[in-house]
Amino acid sequence: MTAPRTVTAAASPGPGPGPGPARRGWRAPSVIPGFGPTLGITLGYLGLVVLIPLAALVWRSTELGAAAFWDLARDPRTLAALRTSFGAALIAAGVNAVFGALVAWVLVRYRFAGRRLLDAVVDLPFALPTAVAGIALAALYGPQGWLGKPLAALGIQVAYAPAGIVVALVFVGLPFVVRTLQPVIAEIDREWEEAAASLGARRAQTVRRVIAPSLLPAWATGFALALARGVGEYGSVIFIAGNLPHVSEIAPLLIVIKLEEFNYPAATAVGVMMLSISFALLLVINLLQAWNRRRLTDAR
Amino acid sequence: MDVRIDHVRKEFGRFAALDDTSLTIHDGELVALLGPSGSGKTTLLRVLAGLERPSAGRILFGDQDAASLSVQERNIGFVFQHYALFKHMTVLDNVAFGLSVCPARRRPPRAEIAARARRLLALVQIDGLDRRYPDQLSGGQRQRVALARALATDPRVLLLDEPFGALDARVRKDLRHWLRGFHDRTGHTTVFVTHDQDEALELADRVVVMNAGRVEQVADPDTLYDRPASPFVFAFIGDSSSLPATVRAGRLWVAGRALGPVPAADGPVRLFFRPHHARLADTGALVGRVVASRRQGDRRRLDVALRPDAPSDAPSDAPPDAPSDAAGPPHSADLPRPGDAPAASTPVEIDVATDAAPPVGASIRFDITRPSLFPAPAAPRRPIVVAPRPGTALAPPGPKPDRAHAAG
Amino acid sequence: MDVRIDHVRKEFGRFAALDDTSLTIHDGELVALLGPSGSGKTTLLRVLAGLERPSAGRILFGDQDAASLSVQERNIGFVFQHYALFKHMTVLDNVAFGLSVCPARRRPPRAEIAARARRLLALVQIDGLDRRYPDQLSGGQRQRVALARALATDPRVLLLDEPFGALDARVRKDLRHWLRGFHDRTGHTTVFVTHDQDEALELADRVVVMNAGRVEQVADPDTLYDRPASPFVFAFIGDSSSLPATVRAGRLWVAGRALGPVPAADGPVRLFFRPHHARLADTGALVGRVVASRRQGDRRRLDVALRPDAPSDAPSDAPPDAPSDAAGPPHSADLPRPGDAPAASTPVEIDVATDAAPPVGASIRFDITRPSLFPAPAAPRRPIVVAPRPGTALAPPGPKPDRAHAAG
Amino acid sequence: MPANPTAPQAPPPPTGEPPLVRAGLIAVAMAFLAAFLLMPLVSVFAEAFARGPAAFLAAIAEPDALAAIRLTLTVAAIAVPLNIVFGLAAAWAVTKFEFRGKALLVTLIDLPFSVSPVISGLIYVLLFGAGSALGPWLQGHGLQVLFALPGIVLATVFVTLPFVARELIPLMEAQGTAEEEAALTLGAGGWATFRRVTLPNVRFALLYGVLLCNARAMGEFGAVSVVSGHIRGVTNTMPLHVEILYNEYNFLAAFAVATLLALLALVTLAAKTALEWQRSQRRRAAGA
Amino acid sequence: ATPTLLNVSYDPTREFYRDVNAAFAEQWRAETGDRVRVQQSHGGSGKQARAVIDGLMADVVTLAVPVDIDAIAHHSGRIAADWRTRLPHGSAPYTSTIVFLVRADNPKEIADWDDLVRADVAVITPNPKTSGAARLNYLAAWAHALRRFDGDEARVRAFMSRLFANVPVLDTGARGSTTTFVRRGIGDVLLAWENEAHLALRELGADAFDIVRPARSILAEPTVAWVDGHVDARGTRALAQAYLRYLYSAEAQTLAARHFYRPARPEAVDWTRAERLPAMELFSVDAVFGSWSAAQATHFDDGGVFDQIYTPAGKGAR
Ligand SMILES: Nc1ncnc2c1ncn2[C@@H]1O[C@H](COP(=O)(O)OP(=O)(O)OP(=O)(O)O)[C@@H](O)[C@H]1O
Ligand SMILES: Nc1ncnc2c1ncn2[C@@H]1O[C@H](COP(=O)(O)OP(=O)(O)OP(=O)(O)O)[C@@H](O)[C@H]1O
Ligand SMILES: [Mg+2]
Ligand SMILES: [Mg+2]
Ligand SMILES: O=S(=O)([O-])[O-]
Repeated sequence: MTAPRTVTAAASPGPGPGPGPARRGWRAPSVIPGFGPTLGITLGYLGLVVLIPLAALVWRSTELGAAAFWDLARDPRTLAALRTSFGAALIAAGVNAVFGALVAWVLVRYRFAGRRLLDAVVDLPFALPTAVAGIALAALYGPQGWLGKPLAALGIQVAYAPAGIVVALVFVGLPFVVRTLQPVIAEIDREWEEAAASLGARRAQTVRRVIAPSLLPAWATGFALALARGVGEYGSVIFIAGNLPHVSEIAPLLIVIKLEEFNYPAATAVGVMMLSISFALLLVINLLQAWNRRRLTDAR
Repeated sequence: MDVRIDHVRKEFGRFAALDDTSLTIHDGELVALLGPSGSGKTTLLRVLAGLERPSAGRILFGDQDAASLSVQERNIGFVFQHYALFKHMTVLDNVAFGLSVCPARRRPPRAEIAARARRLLALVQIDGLDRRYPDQLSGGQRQRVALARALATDPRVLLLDEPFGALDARVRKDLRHWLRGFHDRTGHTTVFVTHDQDEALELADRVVVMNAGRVEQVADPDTLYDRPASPFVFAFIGDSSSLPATVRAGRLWVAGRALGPVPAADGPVRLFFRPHHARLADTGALVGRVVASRRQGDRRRLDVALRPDAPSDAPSDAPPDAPSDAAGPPHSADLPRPGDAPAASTPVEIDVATDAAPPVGASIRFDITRPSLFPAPAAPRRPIVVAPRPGTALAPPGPKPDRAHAAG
Repeated sequence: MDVRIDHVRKEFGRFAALDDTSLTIHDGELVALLGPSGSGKTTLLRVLAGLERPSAGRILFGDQDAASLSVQERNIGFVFQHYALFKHMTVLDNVAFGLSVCPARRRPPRAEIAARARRLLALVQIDGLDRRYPDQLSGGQRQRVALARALATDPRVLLLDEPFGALDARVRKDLRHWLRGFHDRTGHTTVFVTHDQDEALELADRVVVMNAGRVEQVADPDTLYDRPASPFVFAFIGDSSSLPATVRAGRLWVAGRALGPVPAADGPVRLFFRPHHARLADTGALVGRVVASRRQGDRRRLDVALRPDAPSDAPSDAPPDAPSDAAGPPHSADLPRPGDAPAASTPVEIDVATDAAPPVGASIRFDITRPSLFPAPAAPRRPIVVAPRPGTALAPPGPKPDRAHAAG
Repeated sequence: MPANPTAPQAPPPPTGEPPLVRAGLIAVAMAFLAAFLLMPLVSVFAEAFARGPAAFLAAIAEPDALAAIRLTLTVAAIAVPLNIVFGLAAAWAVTKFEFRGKALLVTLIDLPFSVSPVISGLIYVLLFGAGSALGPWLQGHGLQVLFALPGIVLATVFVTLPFVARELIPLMEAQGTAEEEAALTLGAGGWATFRRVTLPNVRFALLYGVLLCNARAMGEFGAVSVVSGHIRGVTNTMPLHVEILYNEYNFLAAFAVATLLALLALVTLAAKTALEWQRSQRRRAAGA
Repeated sequence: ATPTLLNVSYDPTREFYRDVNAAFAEQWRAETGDRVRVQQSHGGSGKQARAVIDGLMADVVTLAVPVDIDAIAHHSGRIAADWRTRLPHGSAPYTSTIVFLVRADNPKEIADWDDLVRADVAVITPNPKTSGAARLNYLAAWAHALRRFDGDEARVRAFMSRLFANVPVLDTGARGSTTTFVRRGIGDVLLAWENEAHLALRELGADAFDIVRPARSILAEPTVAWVDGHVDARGTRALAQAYLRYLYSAEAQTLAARHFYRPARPEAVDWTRAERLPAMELFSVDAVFGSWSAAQATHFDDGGVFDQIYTPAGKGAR
C-alpha cells in the first residue's frame, strides 16, 4: 500500500469506457508524452521484423493442405523428432531450473573468490556461436574428451546420444534461468527468513516453504524461456546429438532435411508445429503467472 | 518469566550499536523501547530474539542463558516493522506457519492447526479474511496478521519492531489503542520499539529511553514525562523549549531577567520547560514577541521570541551586584552571558487557550510555572534541580497563576 | 493570483475519485487538503498540476482556463509524496533541473543556474550537501531537496502531496514547523495534502476536509475544530466520542439520563463531544467506570464505559412522561432507544489532569461541557445544534465547572 | 568481530546456511558451471592458443577472417542500434502507459526467443527468396536482400530483438512514472524527460541489454547461416567463418576466431564492473 | 571494378578451387589482359543448390552430384535442362569414388563392403538426407549388395539395414563425419570420398589412418554448370563458360589430380606434380540405378527406401 500509486495503477486492468475529454477508450489517459510514437515504432518494427515474416511461414505451410499437414503431424518420424526436441528441452530446462537456481542463489547470496568470473561466464552461451559451443561440447563429452573419458569409464555415454542433446540444451538455456532468478533472489526480504526462524522453522523448512514459493513465478519464466529456446536450438545440438532418426534426431534437423528435399511446405509445417507448441507453452506460463499475480493482489 | 539483559554490547565492525546495556523486563509487562533513529532499539530487539549475537554480555530468559539457544529454540514472537508476511500464503497459512513447521511429534493435527489459527484471527479481530493474501489487506490488517502469526506458537516474549511505523496517522492511533487492550486481555510479556514518544507514553507500562546505544532512563510514563532524568530525555519526551540561564546567588537569571530563587549552586545552567508550563501574565517575568501561532488540538501554540532588552517590570529582586540594564548580570569570561544571542533568536514555544491567544506580532509577558534546570552542556547529565511540583511555580512573586493556563 | 476549482469531477473507469469539487485558493495562502485515505486528495492535487485531466469542470489560474495549459506550461511546483527525486543526479543537479530544461532563450547561463540552485539549498537550509545523491540523504533532507527543486522555477503555486508522510514522528514535527516559517517568509501560494489532522490544523491558513471525493468543509483551523460542519468533520478533526441520544420536550437524554435543555426539535440525535470537554464532578450527569487510563502528553485520557443503569443523582428534570427507571424514556419503534447497548459497550474518552486521574476500575461521574448534536445517521449532514460557546456548558444545574478542566 | 566469551557453543545462524552447507553449495554451483560453461570455454581457448599467441594472431589476421570480422561488426553496428531504438520505444510504451492488448504485445516481443534459428532464417527466405513475390521485385530495383548484408541484418535483428526490451521492461515497470511526472512539472518536455531522467535511470539495464544483444548478434549462427550464402570473404560472418575454418581442418584458426567471440562475453562483465565501480567511487566521494 | 564470378560449390572442394581460381585468374589475365576475381561459396551440396534456387546469384555451380544441378534446373528454370551435354564428359571434369578410411593398421581388418555389416564394426557416414557424399556411400553399398544377392531386393534391404544399424552418428555433412571419426575417435571405418580420405590423411596424420579400397565402388561424378539465368542478368556468360572450360585444361586437370580427384582427361595431367591414384573398378549411378533422378526418387525422397530403413519395427525409438 505504500508503493507509488502508479505501480498499483499499472497492475490494474485498463479503464472502462467513460465520458470526458481526455478519454480514448482503449487506453488510460496520461500526461506522459510519447505514447503515439513509441507504440508506433514498437508495432511497426514488430510487424516488419516478426509478424509479417512469421505470417509468411504460416502462409507457406498452408500450401501443404490440411490432409497432408495431418499426415505429417502423425508421421512417426515427425512425432519422434518433436518428442526428442521437447523431451530433451524439458529435461534440460529442468536441469537448468535446479542448477540454475542454485547458481543464481550462490552468486547472489555468497561472497567467494571467483564469483565475478562465474557471473561473467553465465552470459557465455549468448556470445559463443552455437556451432562453436556444439563443437566444444562434443570434444569435451566425446569418448576421448576431458569429461567424456571418465564418464565412458563409468559406462555413461553423453555425446552422440540423447544425453548429448540435453547437455547442449543445458548450455544454451542456462543464462535464461540464472538471469531471471538473480534479481528476484536479490529482492528476497531477509526478514522473511528471520520471521520463519523466529516461528521455529528449521532452515530446510524455510527454504522449502518460504523461499522456494516466492521464487516460483520467476522460476517458471526462466524455465519457460529455457524450454522455448531449447526446443528450437539447432547449431549446438547437431554436433553432439548423433542425429539418428527416431533416437536423437531433433525437430529443427527434420526441418533442414525437408528443406534438402525442396519440400518447403513440409519444412514450414514442422516449423509451425514447433512454433505453436512452444508459443502455447510460453503463453500458458504467462497466463498462469498473470493469474497468480491477480490472485495474490486483487482486492476482493 | 523475566527477561534479563545483562551488560550487553553489540558491535558492527568497529561501531558499537549497543554499549553496555542492562535491563530487566518483568513477566507480563508491556515495555516500550523509545529513542531516536540509530539509537540501537532494533539491535536490542534482534539480540533478544537471537537474530544477532551479542559481542559481550548475557541474555537470560528466567534463569536460562540464551547464548546456547538458537532463534528457533527461543520461542519468541517477532513482529517486524514491515510485517514480513509470507506473500504467497493466505492469511490463514501465514498464521498457521509456526505450528505447521514444529517437529512432528509436537505438531498438532492439521485440522487443529487451522482451528487454532482461526481462533487467533478472531482474537486479533480479523476473522473472515482467512483466504486473502497479504497484498489484499490494508496496513492495519497486515499488522494484525503479523501479530497473530507471532502469537501462534505461544511465545514466551512478544517483540514488536515499530509495529505502527508504516501506518497512517489515524490507523496508528486506532491500533495503538487496540494493542493496549489486547495486551491487557492476554498478558503476554511484550517489548515494542518506537520512536514516537506519544506512542510510548500512551501504551507502555514502562518506557526505556535509549540514546546512542545506551539506556538513558527506564521509568513509567508519568515519571518519564514529569521527572526526566536528563536533558536528552526532557527534550525527547514531550514538547519542550530550553534556554541558557545562570544561577547567581541562589537566583535564576534568564535573558537578562531574574526569575526567582532556586536551590542550586551558582553557575551556568540550561533551563527546560514544557509549552503548557508557561503562563501568560501581565506581570510575567519573561518578555517576548509572538512570531507564530498555530492551532494544536484544543489550544494554540505560540512561538515567542524573547526580548532580552525589554525593560523588566517585574519587582526587582535581581541580585544586588547585578546591574539592572539590558546587558543583564555582569559576565565573567568563563560563564555564558545570560541573555546571549541564541536565547533571543531561537523562539520558545508556549501554549495558550484558544480564546485567550494573542495575535502574531503582539508583545507578551509570561512566567514559567515549572522550570527544570540541568547543567549547561558538556557537564554530567544528572539534573541539578528536580523541578518543584506545580503550585510551587518558579516565578517572581505576583498574582496567583491563572489556573486555566497553568493546567491547560 | 487565485486558483479556482470549478465543479471538477474526475473518474477512473466507473469510479468518481472527485465528485463535483469546487474550491478557491487565494493568493499567498497555505491550504491543507485533509481527508481519509482514498478521499481524493492526491487526485485533486494532480488535477491541479495537470497530471490528470478532469472528466468535467474547470480549473482557473486567475482568469486563465487551465484546460489549454500542459503540465509544463502551468508552472506548478509539485512535491511528490515519495519526493520522486532524480536518483542519478546530485542534489544540486536535482534542484537545477527545472532551470536547465527551460527553453534556451529563457535559460540562464550555466553558472547562474548553479548559483541559484545553491541559494535555494541555502534557503531550505541544507547547503553543503550539493554533491550528494538522494539516497545519501535522510528523509527530512530529501524532503527539503524536493521542495527546493519545486521552487527553482519560481512556480505560481506550490503543491505538496503528504510532504511529511514518509518521515519519522520527530522529523515530521520539526519540518512542519519549518515549513510554516518558510511559507511565511516566501509567501508562495501553497496547497498540501495530509491525512493527519494535527498537521493540517497546525500548519494551514485554511483546511479543506475531503471525504469520498467531496469537500466536506473549508474553514480556518479554529472554526474547523470548534464548529465542525458535519459529524464526519467532528470525528475526523481532533479526538471525539459520540453517543446516541434523544431530544424530548426540549431536553437531551443520554444513556437513560437527562442532561439539560437543548434548543432542538424532538427526535433521535447523535451527541458528539471532545475528551477535554468532559469534566469530572461528583454531581455529574453521566455515570461510568474507568476501563483504561493512559498518559497523553500532559494529561491522562480515560476510557469510560457508561453505566445506563446507575441511579441518577442529578436533579430530576426528566420529562414528566419519562419513567425514571433504568430503561430511560419510553421508546417508540422508529427511535433508537436511548441508553442502548452501543452507548454502554463502546467506551467514551475523556481527559483529566494527571494529578486528578481516578484509577482504572473507579466509578466516576462527569458532565459534558460542550456537546454538539447532529441528526442521527442517514439524515442530512448539517448540524442541528451549533454547540454553545464554552461557559454556557450544556450540563445539569450544579456547581460551576472547574475551569481547569473546562478550558484545558 | 570479537568473539563472545560467554557463549558456550554457537547455535546455527538464523538466516543463511551453515558454513559447511554453504561451501557445499558453492562447490556444486562451481562444478556445474565448470562442466557446462567453463570447460567448453577453456577448451576453446586451449585450442586457440595451442601453438602460441603468434599463430593465434596470424589466424586472425588472415584476410578472410578480417573480412568476417568486418562483416560481423557491420551487422552488429546496424542490428544493435535498431534494437536499442526498438527496445527503448517498446519499454516506454509498455511501462509508461496503460492500454488494452499490452500483455499480447509483451508476449510478441518475447516471441523470437521461442523460434528455432533455422526458422528465423527460413522466414526471410520465404519472404525474400526467388520464389516469393517480393524478392525478385526488390532485386529488379537493385536491392539484393537474401545472401547479402540486408538479409543477414534482418535475421540478426529478429534473433536479438527481445534482449534490450526484456532488460528494460521489468526495471521501468518497477520504477513507475513518478520521476517523469516530476520532470514534467518542472517544465521539461517529453524528449528532455526521456533523455535526462528516464535514460540515466535505466542506463545500467540498457547497457546490459545492449551487451547481451551485441553478443548474440555477433554470435548468431543458425539463422544467419540460412540467409548468408556463405560467399567467402563477402557474406561469411565470424560464426560462419569459424565453421568454414573448422571444416577445413584449420582448428587453430577456427577456435582463434571463436575466442574473439567468447571474449566478448567477458568484456560484457568488464564493462559492467568498471561502470559500477566508477559510479560507486563517484558516490563515495559525494557521500563523504 | 574487377569482374567477379561466383562459384557455388560443395564442401570438399575448397582447397581445389582455391588453386584453380588463382590459376584461372592468371591465365585469364594473360589471355585477355583483364582481371577476374572468382568468389567461392561452400556448403553441403544440397543446401547450396537450395540457396541458388532461393536466389543466391551463382554464375557457376560445381556440385557433388548431378541431381543437385538438376534440382536447380527443375525448380528455378535458370539452368537449361540439357546442361549435362553442354560440356565434355557429361559436365564432369573430374570424378572420384567412395573408399574406406580405417584406423592405422586396420585393427578390425575391414577389406570390403561386407565387413561393414559385421556386428563388431561401427561405420561412420553422414546423413544421406543432408549430404551428397552420404548418398554416394549409400548407393555404393546398395549396388554392392544388389550384385552380391543377385538383385534380391529384400536381402539388399536387410543388408542396408544392418549397415545403418552399425552407424552410431549421422552427421549432416561429410566434413562433420570426418571430424567425428578422426577427432572424436568414434567408429572403425569412415566411408568417404576418395579425395576427402586423402586430404584427411594429409591434414590429420598419415600414420593414424589407412585407406582401404573395396574391390568395386561407385563412380562419383561431381558436375558443373553455368547458371543461365544469372550469367545473363550479370553479363558474365562468356566468363563463366571460359571458367568451366578451363576446368578441362591441362593445368586444371593436374590440379584435380593433385587434390586426389580422378581427372576426366588423365592424358593431360602433368603427373610430376600429382600422384596417381590406384585404378579401381567403378560403376556409374546411371548404370546401376538408371539415372540419378531415379535413384534420388526411389531412395532418398520423403518415404523412400532410406526412410524405410529407419522406420521403427526394426529400430526401436528411445
Ligand atoms: N547489520 C549492521 N551492520 C552495521 N551497522 C549496523 C547494522 N545494524 C545496525 N547497525 C547500526 O547500528 C546502529 C543502531 O541501529 P538500530 O537499527 O538498532 O537503530 P534503531 O534505534 O532501530 O533506529 P531506527 O529508529 O532508525 O530503526 C545504527 O547506527 C546502525 O547504522
Ligand atoms: N489511476 C487511478 N486509477 C484508478 N483509480 C484511481 C487512480 N488514482 C486514484 N484512484 C482511486 O481514486 C480514489 C482517490 O484516490 P486518491 O489517490 O486521490 O486518494 P487520497 O485521498 O490521496 O488517498 P491517500 O491518503 O491514500 O493518498 C481512490 O479510491 C483510488 O483508488
Ligand atoms: Mg529500528
Ligand atoms: Mg494520496
Ligand atoms: O558436402 S556434402 O554434401 O557432400 O556432405
